[in-house]
Amino acid sequence: MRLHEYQAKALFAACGIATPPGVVVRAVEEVAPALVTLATPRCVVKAQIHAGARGHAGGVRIVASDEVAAYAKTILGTRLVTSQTGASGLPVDTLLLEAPTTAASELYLACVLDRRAGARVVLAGRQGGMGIEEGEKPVARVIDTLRGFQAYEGRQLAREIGLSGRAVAAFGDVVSALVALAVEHDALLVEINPLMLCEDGSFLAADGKIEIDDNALFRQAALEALRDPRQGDAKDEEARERGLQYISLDGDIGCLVNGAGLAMATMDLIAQAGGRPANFLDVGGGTTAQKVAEALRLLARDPRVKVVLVNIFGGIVRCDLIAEGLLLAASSLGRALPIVVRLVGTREEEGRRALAEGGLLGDVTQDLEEAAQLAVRRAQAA
Amino acid sequence: MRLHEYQAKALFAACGIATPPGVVVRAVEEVAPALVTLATPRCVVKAQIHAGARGHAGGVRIVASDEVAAYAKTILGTRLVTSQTGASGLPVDTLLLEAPTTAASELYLACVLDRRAGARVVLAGRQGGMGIEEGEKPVARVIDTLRGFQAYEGRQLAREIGLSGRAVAAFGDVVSALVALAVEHDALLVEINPLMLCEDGSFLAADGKIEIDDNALFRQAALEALRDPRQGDAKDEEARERGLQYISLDGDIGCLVNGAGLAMATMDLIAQAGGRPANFLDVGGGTTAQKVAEALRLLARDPRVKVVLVNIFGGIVRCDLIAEGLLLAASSLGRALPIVVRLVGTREEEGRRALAEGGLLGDVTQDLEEAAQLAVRRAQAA
Amino acid sequence: MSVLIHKQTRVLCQGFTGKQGTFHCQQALEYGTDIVGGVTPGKGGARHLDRPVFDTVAEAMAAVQPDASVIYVPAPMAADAILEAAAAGIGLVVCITEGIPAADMLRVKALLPATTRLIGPNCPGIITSGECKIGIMPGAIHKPGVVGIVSRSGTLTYEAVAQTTAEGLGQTTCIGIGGDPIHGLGFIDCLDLFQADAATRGILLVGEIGGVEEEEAADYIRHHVRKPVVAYIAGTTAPPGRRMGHAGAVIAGALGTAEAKKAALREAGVTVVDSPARMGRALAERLSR
Amino acid sequence: MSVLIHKQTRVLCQGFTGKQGTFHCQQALEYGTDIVGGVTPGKGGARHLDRPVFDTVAEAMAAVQPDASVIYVPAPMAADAILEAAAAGIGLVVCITEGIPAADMLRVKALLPATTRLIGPNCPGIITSGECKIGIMPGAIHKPGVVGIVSRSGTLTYEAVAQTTAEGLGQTTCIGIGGDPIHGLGFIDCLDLFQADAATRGILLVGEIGGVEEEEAADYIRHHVRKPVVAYIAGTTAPPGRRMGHAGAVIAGALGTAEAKKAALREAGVTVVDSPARMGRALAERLSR
Repeated sequence: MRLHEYQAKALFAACGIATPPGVVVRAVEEVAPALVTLATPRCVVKAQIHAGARGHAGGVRIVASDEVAAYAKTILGTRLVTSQTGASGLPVDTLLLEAPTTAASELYLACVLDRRAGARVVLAGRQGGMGIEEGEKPVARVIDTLRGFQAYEGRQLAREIGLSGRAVAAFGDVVSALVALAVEHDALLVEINPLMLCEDGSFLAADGKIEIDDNALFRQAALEALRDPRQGDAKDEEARERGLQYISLDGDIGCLVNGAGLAMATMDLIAQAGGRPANFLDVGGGTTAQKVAEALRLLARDPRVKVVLVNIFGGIVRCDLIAEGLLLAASSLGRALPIVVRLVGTREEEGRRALAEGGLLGDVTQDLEEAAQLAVRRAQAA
Repeated sequence: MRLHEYQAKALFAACGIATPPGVVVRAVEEVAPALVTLATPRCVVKAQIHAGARGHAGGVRIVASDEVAAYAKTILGTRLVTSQTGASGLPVDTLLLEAPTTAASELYLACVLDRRAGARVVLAGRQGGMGIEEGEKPVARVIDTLRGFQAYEGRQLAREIGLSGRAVAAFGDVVSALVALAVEHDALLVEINPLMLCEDGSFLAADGKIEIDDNALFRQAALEALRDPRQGDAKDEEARERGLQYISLDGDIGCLVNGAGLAMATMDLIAQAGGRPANFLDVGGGTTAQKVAEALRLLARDPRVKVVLVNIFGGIVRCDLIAEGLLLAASSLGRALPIVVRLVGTREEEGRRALAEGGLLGDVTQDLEEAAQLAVRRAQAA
Repeated sequence: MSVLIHKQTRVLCQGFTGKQGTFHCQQALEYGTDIVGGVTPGKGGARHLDRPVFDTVAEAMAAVQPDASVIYVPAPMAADAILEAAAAGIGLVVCITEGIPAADMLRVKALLPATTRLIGPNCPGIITSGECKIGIMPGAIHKPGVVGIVSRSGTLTYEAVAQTTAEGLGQTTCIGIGGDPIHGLGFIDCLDLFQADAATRGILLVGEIGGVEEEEAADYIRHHVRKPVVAYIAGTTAPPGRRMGHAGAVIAGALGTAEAKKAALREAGVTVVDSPARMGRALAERLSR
Repeated sequence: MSVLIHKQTRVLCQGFTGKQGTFHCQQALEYGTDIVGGVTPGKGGARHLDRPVFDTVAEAMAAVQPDASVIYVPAPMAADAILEAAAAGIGLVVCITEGIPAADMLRVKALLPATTRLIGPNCPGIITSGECKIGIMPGAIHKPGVVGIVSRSGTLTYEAVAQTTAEGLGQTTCIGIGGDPIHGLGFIDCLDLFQADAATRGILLVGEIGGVEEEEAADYIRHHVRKPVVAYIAGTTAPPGRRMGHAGAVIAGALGTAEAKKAALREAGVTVVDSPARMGRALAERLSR
């Protein structure tokens, strides 16, 4: 689960990492009081969306304070498209207004869960900001899970990236706080970019990105409240609530598959056959007829979907139950939607028989590649 | 720093360890509303003092609810003497009223900082309550500081002390919570005795004792607020605030010493010479004239003190500064108080000369044993 | 021959009396797996599926000496279950549970003794065809044979199994290493086991986007594996930055793409198929050369 | 001869530019200690007491190769300073700081590599008479000689030193192990060092109430120490349950009383004096036998 910049900064501030003075507004009327609080002649207006590269896309702008309200009016309620959002962009419901800050230099700092190291890793770079991609690679330090991160390691990192004077201890404090934040909040990623080094050797987190481990939300109840469902695809969110793994894609062939690997493989096969999947959807290993029905209805509500490809390898899941779920939903989809079904594994005979008897209008096959090809043909024909 | 039972129970409850329903009252008028909340025909009234063995001393009593107010009136504002308080007892300012609970059995559970193991240790015993002293020894499990305490170890402990059924997992949960509490709050000791095993296999912390590491209070700000200075000797508390290490004892010879070891040794010497020290007082290694003066005034305000024995080995501390401090205070003690001074080490000549020139009325010697003997004689003569 | 488990492997189940544990242990028993007992705290002393139930793994260890343990404990307590099994001295722990917090798995990684091998979590388990099934895979599609299968995916593994069965090759052992970013046995561990197993003639590796384990496996194959290897990598069409179901299946920047993995494997002499329908056929061809 | 430190020992100071660090390093330099530099984060590159200042111990290690480090860092950061010194490879760390949280010291204990010896915290330090002074003890009372002194107390150690100097015995090395419950070198470590040191003819052990280290030392002496040992235990008259200044000086139940310690030491052949004024005399008598 991703947090907004303003949410990340609130967590930073709570653990002692300084952030620029800022106020959150969600409506134009909130701008005036916010500016009274900020008391700044010029103001940084930052659109709060779950994607980066906002600067280039006009999502971050410095304007004179008396122009903030007018600017907020133009951007609130719109969708911002950046190089990371996809074509439809993300809704701008919230703005973070900040007093501008000046920095001696901009650094990069992050704590990430590194699968290769099997540990958290601190990344610290002398060149932050938008130059992080091109600049020299950040220094990486693996955190021993049991030993933890020691304060002196933060000061060593400061020296390794060339800091001196007051910035040494100050940077050490920021790193220690960042690591503690990641550990305490089950964050897969905590990033400060840029981390501004001020003239007096202190630091300011000028931007922040936090990604929380979804699997740990059961013990991070306070963070669950920070979820902004509007930043995700509505169908993604609906699927999440129903326990389905769903990701919206750009094509027209709806996929209903059991297992994440098989779901990806199904997308690959559709592409190889010349088609485009509308989604990734994994109904899960221990799925039920009810869940399959809900998944089919979810796909049918997507107007882009011209055909649904059902690809099930029944292992623990019985094919007859899958058939039951499909039949449950197929009668009430509200529109004619071709369905291609590939149903193999446990009780596949019974499943296919049930589909036939239930009168499901669709192609049924046991062959994986043929199923994909059929779906592509149906989509092209539709 | 010790916490009261009701404070310990609040921490227990916050970390998921169940406690009996209870309400704190500090005045008789608070009893009636508390009883409304508790809604119990009989009520356990527990005097909140910083000492154990309250049961035998009448500090814990079960009374009918309509008699609680009358009983509270008799005990609030008194001093309770138990086998652990010393003769003057401790003030009863607070009562914890609880609904009585019944237990299938009473267990013992604690997490202590064990100096020998160099680690925290969990102690779990099948026999808790007042029988803990006589019963079979609790099972001890050393917690590896880096690995931490694993939940399954709590269940193993449950089995080791003979629990079965629902109590196994429930006990494991209590132990894990207890250890987490000790670690999070820098507790040197967290004890639940008795830990009541209920018929349904759940547990209730019927009494609780927590001792916080004074050295860690700088990072336990919330706990510092739980300090009850009235439970300590008033002079102890005053000394603590002035950065002096002071402990009240029963004798009549006031001791003013630098260094904890030497302070204990001074007490030992007084006892060997047939006298009784009125206190332990360590003015510290890096003491100042001001601190010495305050220490002397503190001793002089104790009416039991008939003579003061000053025993200083000047190392980093210069004897002339010690002398200055003594002279600073001696003129304004408000009463004639014999002072025996043993002053050796750095600048001892200058120190003794200053004392002589300053006209401090007292015996000055370099001999450790002679100083103690002189002090005892002066006390006997006073 | 086979790797890690066989007919004589004595299997314990943690989370034995729960719905998942019960169902899959029944299936495993039907397959012929020697399940010797189970653990459910609070139910010690009872019997379940005609096997003894214990409160702790330590007690089970003392009573029934399991060689392996399979874990169906819910995610919040699953890491603790893994550590309990390891502490009791069990040599092979198979964790089926999905949704374990990554931080818990970091701790497991750090605490797991060298004497305990972990498979999973978030995996179908491990099966030696016709001998011992530990996990949730459908037993019926497996046939004793010559292919060693190692996979990050669940159902896609079943495809691989079904195809090698259909080709008449059959399997020695099939290991699902799981889709989580922090997990136990990896591709290299399994390749090493299959290389050393006399009965395994060819290896099928099923990878997916995310991480660099396939690339590392390619490097290992080049230097240490002399048996034919066929691979399929799922997620060629997956968009970057999105988690494709598995917590570990995400392309981060230029890292973890299917193309990079395929290229690395091909360079190491692995036959990489672009279609998941052609894994079995490709291996049959390699083995018939 | 001496133990742990000598004329050639190169000493670093952590918390070098602070008030405590400055004062005691001046004293140590006057005593002849070879202080080679200091560490104060943020002051790297400066000079202090005519010695170089570094931001980190690692940098100091690379530049001036210290053998030992003395720590005057405030209590909240002191444990980190100890670990920094150890991580940089310093073999002897002397922590003077008092008031370190016990939990921090547990972590230090758990993390300290076997290659680093820790003295303290909450101790006066260590001094080899006439050669090297690391800590806050008054140098003037020390005279080169034959007695090894190990003590849990500060000023009481000075008594022991002054008495052995007055008796004409002098000292080889005097080690204050500190008054905290969780600390570095213990009595046994020091007894072992003194037993092995040819120049040390007799040992003076200054203990106090609390814990069982004196009892364990008694057991060790009985089996391993062949030199005369004299001991004094402070706190015979201390009331149980109260912390006597030192965090570690508390009698808990029947554990840690002065009487128990004295009895154990006497049984091990140690001459235990009841008066702190008689430590030097008693050792002189033992040595003249």
